[in-house]
Amino acid sequence: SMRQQIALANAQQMLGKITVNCFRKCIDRPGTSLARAEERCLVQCMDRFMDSLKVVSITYSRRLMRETK
Amino acid sequence: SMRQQIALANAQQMLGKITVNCFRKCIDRPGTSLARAEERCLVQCMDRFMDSLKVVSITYSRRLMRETK
Amino acid sequence: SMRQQIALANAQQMLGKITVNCFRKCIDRPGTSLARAEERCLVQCMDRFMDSLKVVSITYSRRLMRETK
Amino acid sequence: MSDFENLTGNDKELQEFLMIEKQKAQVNAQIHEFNEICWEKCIGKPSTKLDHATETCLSNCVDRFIDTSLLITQRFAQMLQKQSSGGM
Amino acid sequence: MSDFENLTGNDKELQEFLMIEKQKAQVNAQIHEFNEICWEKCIGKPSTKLDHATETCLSNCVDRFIDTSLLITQRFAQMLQKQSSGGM
Amino acid sequence: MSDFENLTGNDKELQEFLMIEKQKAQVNAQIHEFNEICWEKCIGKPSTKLDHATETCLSNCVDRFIDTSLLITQRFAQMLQKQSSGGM
Repeated sequence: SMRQQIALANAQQMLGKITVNCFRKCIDRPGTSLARAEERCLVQCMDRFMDSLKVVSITYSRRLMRETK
Repeated sequence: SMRQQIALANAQQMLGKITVNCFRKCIDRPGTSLARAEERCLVQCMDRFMDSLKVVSITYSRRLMRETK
Repeated sequence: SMRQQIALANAQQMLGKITVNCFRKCIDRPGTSLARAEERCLVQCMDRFMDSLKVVSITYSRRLMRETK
Repeated sequence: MSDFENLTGNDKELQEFLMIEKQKAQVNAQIHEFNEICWEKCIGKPSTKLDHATETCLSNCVDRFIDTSLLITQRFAQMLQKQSSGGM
Repeated sequence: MSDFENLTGNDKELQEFLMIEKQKAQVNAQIHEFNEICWEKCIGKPSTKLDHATETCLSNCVDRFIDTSLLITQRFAQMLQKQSSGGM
Repeated sequence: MSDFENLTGNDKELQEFLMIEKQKAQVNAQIHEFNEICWEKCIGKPSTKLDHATETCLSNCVDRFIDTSLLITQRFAQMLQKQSSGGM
């Protein structure tokens, strides 16, 4: 359905942003495979990115409500 | 009118760029409200950004004229 | 032809990226004309950028083949 | 005739659906823009938990960014006004 | 009739052409994105030759970036699965 | 007939208007791109006035950026030429 297509596009956009931002933060000199420490960093980075999106969304909607009151 | 819509869109684009660039330059650690010094910095930054746009536009149009002569 | 238009658009996109990236790398304080050393740097930078694009393309297509096998 | 009304009804529904989706997309793009900027300001090396200081920084960052946007828009409106009244 | 078939034939050809061009454009955009990221990671001041270490860095960078993308997509799929099974 | 001519006239006007607006939009986008790059090169902490050195830096920056763009486009054209003549 159209709704699903939109949700999928949103998820892909978010995953793309996570990939770019976390690759930049976690991979200093790219080696012949992902090191353990790099994988751990990527997983943490992904979790923090999604936490951050949540905080940002909540703050923004709170503000939108205050401004339109 | 269409002309006004275009002018509005241009102004919004410029204001968006000023906001992002000046926020980056002036707000180091965001606090519970804009500090006086931060506001001053933002206002100056906005003025310099618009000065800069003017210098860039003039230089560019001068160059365009020289190149097409 | 359409094919030529696409090729032209691709070349223009690439040249735009080279210009931005190499200007950033090679021109520290812009002077009244391009200095010899700056020109040399720009030419080298352009060559390295195209080398880099080649390595990236080859690695990516190798990977695409491996993943779709 | 009733078919035509039906079509018009569906068209309205579709238009409404598209308008709401467009608004949602704008809010979504806005959230991603805020997150890009505030992630850069507030997050160093990612750690095992989002600590309280970072959460406060993110939340303040969004609010101060909106303040900044309002400040700049207001000042621009004032400049336009001064210009047009000065031109009289 | 034969004219119509012809038109349909041309339409199919055109559609195929456009689809292939769209795919090529996506691959092209992807290559430019990789190059942007890996250029930043691997290239300092440009030198007279692409030395072996830089070439290895670029090649590893593309592969590790794709690994990162796969890792993150997989983890997201797992999170969705856990969520939907936890909601049962 | 005269109505038709009128319509065509309006269409031409509209097309011309759109073409000019498109060109203006391109120049505008160009100016914003230059400003983005030269702001980064020339402006540190914003001060109370655009001093002379900064103004010179901005103006030189635009001109040197255009020089760079021309240099790179020329070199690319030469490379294409050498390739096609070498392939004969």
